[in-house]
Amino acid sequence: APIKIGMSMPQTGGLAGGGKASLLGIEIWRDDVNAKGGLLGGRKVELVVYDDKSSASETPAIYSKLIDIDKVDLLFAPYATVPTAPIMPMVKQRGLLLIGNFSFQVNSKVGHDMWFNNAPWGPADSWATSYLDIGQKAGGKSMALLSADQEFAQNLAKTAREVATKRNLPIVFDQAYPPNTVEFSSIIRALKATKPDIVYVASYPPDSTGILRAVNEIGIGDSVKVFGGGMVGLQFGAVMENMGSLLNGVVNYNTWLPEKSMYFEGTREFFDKYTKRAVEAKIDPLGYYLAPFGYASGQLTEQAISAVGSLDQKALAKYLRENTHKTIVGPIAFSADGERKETAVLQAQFRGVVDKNIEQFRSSGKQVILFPDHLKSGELVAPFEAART
Amino acid sequence: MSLSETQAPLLRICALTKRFGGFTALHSVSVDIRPGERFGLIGPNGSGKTTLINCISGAFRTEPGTIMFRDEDITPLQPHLRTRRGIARSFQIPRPFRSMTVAENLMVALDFAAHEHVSVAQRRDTMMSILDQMGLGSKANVSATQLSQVELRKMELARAMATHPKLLISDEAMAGLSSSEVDEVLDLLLNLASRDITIIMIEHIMQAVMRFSERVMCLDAGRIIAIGAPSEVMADKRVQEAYLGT
Amino acid sequence: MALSLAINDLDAGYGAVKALRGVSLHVDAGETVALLGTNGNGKSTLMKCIAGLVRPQRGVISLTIDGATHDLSRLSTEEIVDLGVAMVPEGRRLFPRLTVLENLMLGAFRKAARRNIDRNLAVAFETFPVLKERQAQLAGTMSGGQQQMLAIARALMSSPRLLLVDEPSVGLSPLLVSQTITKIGELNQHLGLTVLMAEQNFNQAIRIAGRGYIIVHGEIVVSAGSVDELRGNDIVKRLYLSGAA
Amino acid sequence: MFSLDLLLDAVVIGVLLGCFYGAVSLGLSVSFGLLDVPHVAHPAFLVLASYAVYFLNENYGVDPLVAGLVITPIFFLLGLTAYRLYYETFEKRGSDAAVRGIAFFFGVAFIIEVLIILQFGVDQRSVSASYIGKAWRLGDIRIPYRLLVAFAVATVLTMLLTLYLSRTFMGRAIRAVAQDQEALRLMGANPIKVKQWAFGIATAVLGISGALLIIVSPVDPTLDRAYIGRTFCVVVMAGLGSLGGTLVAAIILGVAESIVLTLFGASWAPAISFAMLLAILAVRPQGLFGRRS
Amino acid sequence: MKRNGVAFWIGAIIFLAAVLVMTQVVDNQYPFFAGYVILQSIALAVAWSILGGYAGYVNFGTSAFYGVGVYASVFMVTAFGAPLPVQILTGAAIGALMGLALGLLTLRMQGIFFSIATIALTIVIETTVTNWRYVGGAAGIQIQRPAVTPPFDSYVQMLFFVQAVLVVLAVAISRYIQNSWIGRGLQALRDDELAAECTGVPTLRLKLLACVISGSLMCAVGAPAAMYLQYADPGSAFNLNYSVTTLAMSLIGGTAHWAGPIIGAILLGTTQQVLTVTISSEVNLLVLGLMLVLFVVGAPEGIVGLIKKLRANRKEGKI
Ligand SMILES: Nc1ncnc2c1ncn2[C@@H]1O[C@H](COP(=O)(O)OP(=O)(O)OP(=O)(O)O)[C@@H](O)[C@H]1O
Ligand SMILES: Nc1ncnc2c1ncn2[C@@H]1O[C@H](COP(=O)(O)OP(=O)(O)OP(=O)(O)O)[C@@H](O)[C@H]1O
Ligand SMILES: CC(C)C[C@H](N)C(=O)O
Ligand SMILES: [Mg+2]
Ligand SMILES: [Mg+2]
Repeated sequence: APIKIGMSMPQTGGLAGGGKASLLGIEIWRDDVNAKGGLLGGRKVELVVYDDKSSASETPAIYSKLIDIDKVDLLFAPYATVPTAPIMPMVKQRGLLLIGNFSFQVNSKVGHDMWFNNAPWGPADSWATSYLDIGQKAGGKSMALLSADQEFAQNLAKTAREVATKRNLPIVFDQAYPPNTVEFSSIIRALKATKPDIVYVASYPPDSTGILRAVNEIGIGDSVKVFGGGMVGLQFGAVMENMGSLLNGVVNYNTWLPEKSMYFEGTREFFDKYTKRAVEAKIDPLGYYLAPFGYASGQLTEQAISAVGSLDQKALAKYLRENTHKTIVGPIAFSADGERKETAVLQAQFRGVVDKNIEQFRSSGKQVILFPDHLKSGELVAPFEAART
Repeated sequence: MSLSETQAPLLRICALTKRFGGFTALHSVSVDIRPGERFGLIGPNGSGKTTLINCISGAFRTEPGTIMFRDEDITPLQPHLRTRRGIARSFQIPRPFRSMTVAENLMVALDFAAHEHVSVAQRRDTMMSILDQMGLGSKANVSATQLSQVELRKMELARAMATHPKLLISDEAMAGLSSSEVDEVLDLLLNLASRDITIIMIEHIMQAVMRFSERVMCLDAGRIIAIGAPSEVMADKRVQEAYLGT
Repeated sequence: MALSLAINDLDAGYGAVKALRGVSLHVDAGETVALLGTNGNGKSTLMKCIAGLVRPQRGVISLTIDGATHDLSRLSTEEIVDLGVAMVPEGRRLFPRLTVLENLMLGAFRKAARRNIDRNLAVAFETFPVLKERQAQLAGTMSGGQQQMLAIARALMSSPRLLLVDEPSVGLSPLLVSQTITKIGELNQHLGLTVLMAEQNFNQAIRIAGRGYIIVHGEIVVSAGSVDELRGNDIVKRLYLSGAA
Repeated sequence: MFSLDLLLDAVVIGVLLGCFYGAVSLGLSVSFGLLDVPHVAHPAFLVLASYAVYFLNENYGVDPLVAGLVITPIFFLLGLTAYRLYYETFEKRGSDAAVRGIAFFFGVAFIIEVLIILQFGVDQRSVSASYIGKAWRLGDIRIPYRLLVAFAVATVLTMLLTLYLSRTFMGRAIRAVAQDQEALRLMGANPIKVKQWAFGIATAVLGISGALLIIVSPVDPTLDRAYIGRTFCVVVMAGLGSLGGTLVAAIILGVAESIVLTLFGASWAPAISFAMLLAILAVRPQGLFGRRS
Repeated sequence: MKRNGVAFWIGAIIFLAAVLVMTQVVDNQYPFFAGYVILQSIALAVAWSILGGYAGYVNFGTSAFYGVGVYASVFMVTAFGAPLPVQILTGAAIGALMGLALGLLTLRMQGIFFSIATIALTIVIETTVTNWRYVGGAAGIQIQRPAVTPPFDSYVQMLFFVQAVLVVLAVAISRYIQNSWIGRGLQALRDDELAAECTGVPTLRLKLLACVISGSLMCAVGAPAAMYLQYADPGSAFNLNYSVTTLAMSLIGGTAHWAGPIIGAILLGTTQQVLTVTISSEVNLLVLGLMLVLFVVGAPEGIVGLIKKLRANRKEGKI
């Protein structure tokens, strides 16, 4: 019998873009494993995937179906926090292993000890810490915070506030803009008027574009040393291609980039396969952001199953917790809460990007990694205005 | 007559004014209607007759002016409360409940405005007798959308009657009827009046107004230009000029 | 400038309801013909058949204009209107949220009428001065009688050659009834307009009508060749001349 | 945080943003405001137009505005067909058309969404043009060219449509058709053809509106949902069928939104502007420029 | 009428008994998870059509009521650790107040203006909740379930039963309204409000009544969802989908009869549940879209109307 892995994945609605890319990563892993002859002595891996429409209200029923009807052997979480949150209590209550998929701090309240997130987040505040480090090193003395009024961005904003307070960094501007905001000119103008040194933006895909455009049109002022931080969307091929040179200078978080330091065993092969299949499936042709981590989810499982030699959930969890795992996104080790022991979130600066060319992003140097130190591939160019040309 | 003159009025309209934007449709109209009276209301087109009815029935809010009904100030009351107090009206341009049959149209009135509690069967009887009187008996179970214009107007009147009014206002219910039909409806109204129902009748059909009314009032451009016995009003020069054209 | 209407053995109705049975009548060029009958007998249905708003189940409605004959029962309302037929429908059927003037302008929609807008508008305003005063008022807020005037004026805006009028006097004050009837008579005389008029106000109707039909339960029961013949008819006496005659 | 400068800036941007809202609502002002077709798929057509513009821009480098003009005739035909379909399958049968129509058009909107996804995928798309990403300096104020384009398009479109609807016979027929179809027949106009024509125009306008949408901000297949509230509110606030009113209402909405974004808590912007709509409707239930009978 | 009433209540009791038995004998959890969602749809559709069907006031704000129900529970749990019945009652009470506010809107607005006002109201409320940090704000909030009350052995089974009770309640109310003077009054005011007033129908009071009942039911239906999901975020709680599908369910079923929304909700709700775990891709949405179009076109009076017509045809054929 095959080994069934069940999950829901947003394939329609706001999170569909990420969901589809992530799923493709997982599917590539499945095909690789099966090509190698499967697991546990020849059992093929089969995925059972349902669309959760990017909504929290769909996932409880879906996971109940996966567990009680489909009787899957293992569970993966859907991409992102919102659909994942409602199933956390359920898997905890039933004592099931769950491989997380880019959700943010969903386990902090639930405290499930069989949860392992594939995302490189690490401790909750590491993200803000690394960005503010960069900003302060560049001479930043004040911070402006612009965030989307949505789940994930608000979590980022919260940690940023905490870190700033701890460091006595004054927050001169702090606004949450509503979803579906069309025009950012007014907000950027107001932000600019506060003359901040560091601008931390926690935004969602459509807004990231709008914000960058407005920054380009309205200007952001010479005071700004660094701009960016938590802009979701600037990792997606379609967005990057379209923004083109507007991206230059922005320092933003990332998960994987085609810099030398980021290639591990299997990484290159993975992207070869991905690129081919993504075009057919009309999803993100680059797929740096989520797809390799989907693959890594599979690798984690694969290694745990091979080591334990069974599908015993407790044993698998124990193995995952206690070991460091080799994946195409680098070695992964988990801390007690199921997040990465150390953050592997990159902060990278866009450089020398030209318009209308998606292929340019495949070469190194377009996004120079500034953090973490062991992956660093260049130095920050500041102030922001200077880095733009 | 002398008796009714000393009686307190059933309806007292006091200095009623109604404006639409800059246009004044009624200029400080005052009039008393006595209990049991048959009151004819005439006036050229656009003189404010329907507007006055709308103010009495509560469809329009009046700005200055008060309306007293049986010694109660009903000016602040909503239309349905006025209906329950006993004021019923028909609409000049018919407003049936389109999703209902003719019978159901009347049932609404019986359900909501009828004063005493009666059984469903009794209500059905009342309804059928009203419909028969109006010559709509055969149309009871027909959808209101299938009536001809005149039938619709008859249904308007029937529905108003079904509310058991003390004051019935008929807004051109006879328009478009042949004179024999006019006579039928007139008999009906006279019959109602004989049962102590006060009736205000708006009509342009002079024969009907003359036959029906004890008193006639003529409006012109929102002002009362004549009021009194039918023959007096008809003889009034201003009425002849503005209205009759003779 | 010859126009005549001939209806032959017409049946019409609404679903199960039969409203017209074997109706035949004719209106010759320049005539004014009255259609009498108490309510619910099918006058409006007949008018609607001529205007193409109701499809007859059987029979022919032929309109002959300048020698050419058209079977109206096969044409759509738009085509019929284009031939120069205008109707004042019962219940006015105005466009309540358009102004008086906009309603009138719509009356001139048909191509042949667009040239004569100024002239027709002048006629309309002269006939019903209140319309001129209230040009900018929304039609739906006009009084009942004012709306009736607007409906008549609107029909005239299309420079019709055959005018179908369904109870023009409904809701008009006595003064206006006679003015309106007179006006229709004038149009008939001066413009050679052919008129078919359903009207309950018998005394007014015969002021301008040359002859008339009486319709009872969907059938033409009397076809009177002259006004006197109409007056002398028993049915007419019973229906229209009782009491107040 | 308050300064006169910022306020002025917010007002200017707000007016322009309002023009943009007006432009994307214009078609609806015709199809819904005048024809009484409860066209909740209007924003879906809008997004479809954006994707069409994107397609032309991406593959043939056509300027988005030009692309918008190019697809206008196609959208006109699309409108004709869409109305025909709506009429044949639906309107012809009468029966409380408004409510059912809403369900019908939601269905249509979903179908369009899926078709876009199947063709273009779920990623967001945008276009490039020389005027996107640049701003015009006016003293201290900088105005993005994108918004100026929106301003120009909105005013020109509104003017043309208003003229068309008030000065031509067809235009007047379009304004009358929803009020009494049979009476319109008696004027010699075929109400179905009038409606179809009007729907064609309403949809054709969407061609250009769609271009504006993708010029102003990137689009994704489900963006239409965000615009249902906005466009319908603009049309209703204006008073059904008043095109000039649509523009004014949209500008009021835009300015309110912009001022709140700039000077107060940005996250309160939607609440404020829609609360304002409620307030306006409470005072004038027929909308700002609505006719009431 | 009387006999019908007895039959209805016997049916309702059998239904509740069956649900209860099901929670006791069925071990598999999935039927309860999926069933809960379907029952929720039924209750929402029935509640919606009290105002939208009988009175003809099309409320686009189902999601607002549902969402407020969810957040009423979230608040009661966060602030007082309130038990489920209290959550539901709070939801119902707040829903009644919201319904009252909505009813006041009908004072001034009719037809489509009213519908648009409900959209505006939804956005205002959602924005307010989004800015209300105490219940998690935009970031959402996770909630802990308390222990389950016997005789149920899982919380979702209990919620399933509770939702079934709400369905019966909603249907009973809706049915009562349809068959009483309230129903006739609502129908009259739907046709012509002024004429109804002048015929003695207290339109405002009836509208308020319909709004309050409909609103309070919709909020009550939303309330247990907080415990069902153990998580709430404004985006999901105020999802436009609730408004659209509720409307669609009522129309597909038919609004003229109380059974219409039930049939529509069962049909559409079940289809959606099945699609979610079968086709499960954007094609899912396509099917929903096609269903909407086809049903609205093919059964203009809803399924109930279709059945009526078929029956009438059969009768005619026989005679
Ligand atoms: N809502 C409104 N807005 C503007 N003017 C109005 C409105 N309603 C009525 N009017 C005007 O008020 C005047 C009085 O109208 P009303 O309907 O009372 O006349 P009426 O005496 O009933 O006439 P008729 O005999 O023709 O029915 C008319 O000139 C009419 O145009
Ligand atoms: N749309 C309809 N559907 C069904 N029956 C109708 C419809 N319109 C009219 N009828 C019926 O057809 C018959 C003839 O109606 P019609 O309107 O032609 O009468 P009429 O002579 O014009 O009467 P009136 O004097 O009332 O205007 C009436 O019995 C009427 O009830
Ligand atoms: C956009 C991504 C970073 C997703 C995010 N982690 C979320 O949970 O919503
Ligand atoms: Mg009047
Ligand atoms: Mg008639």
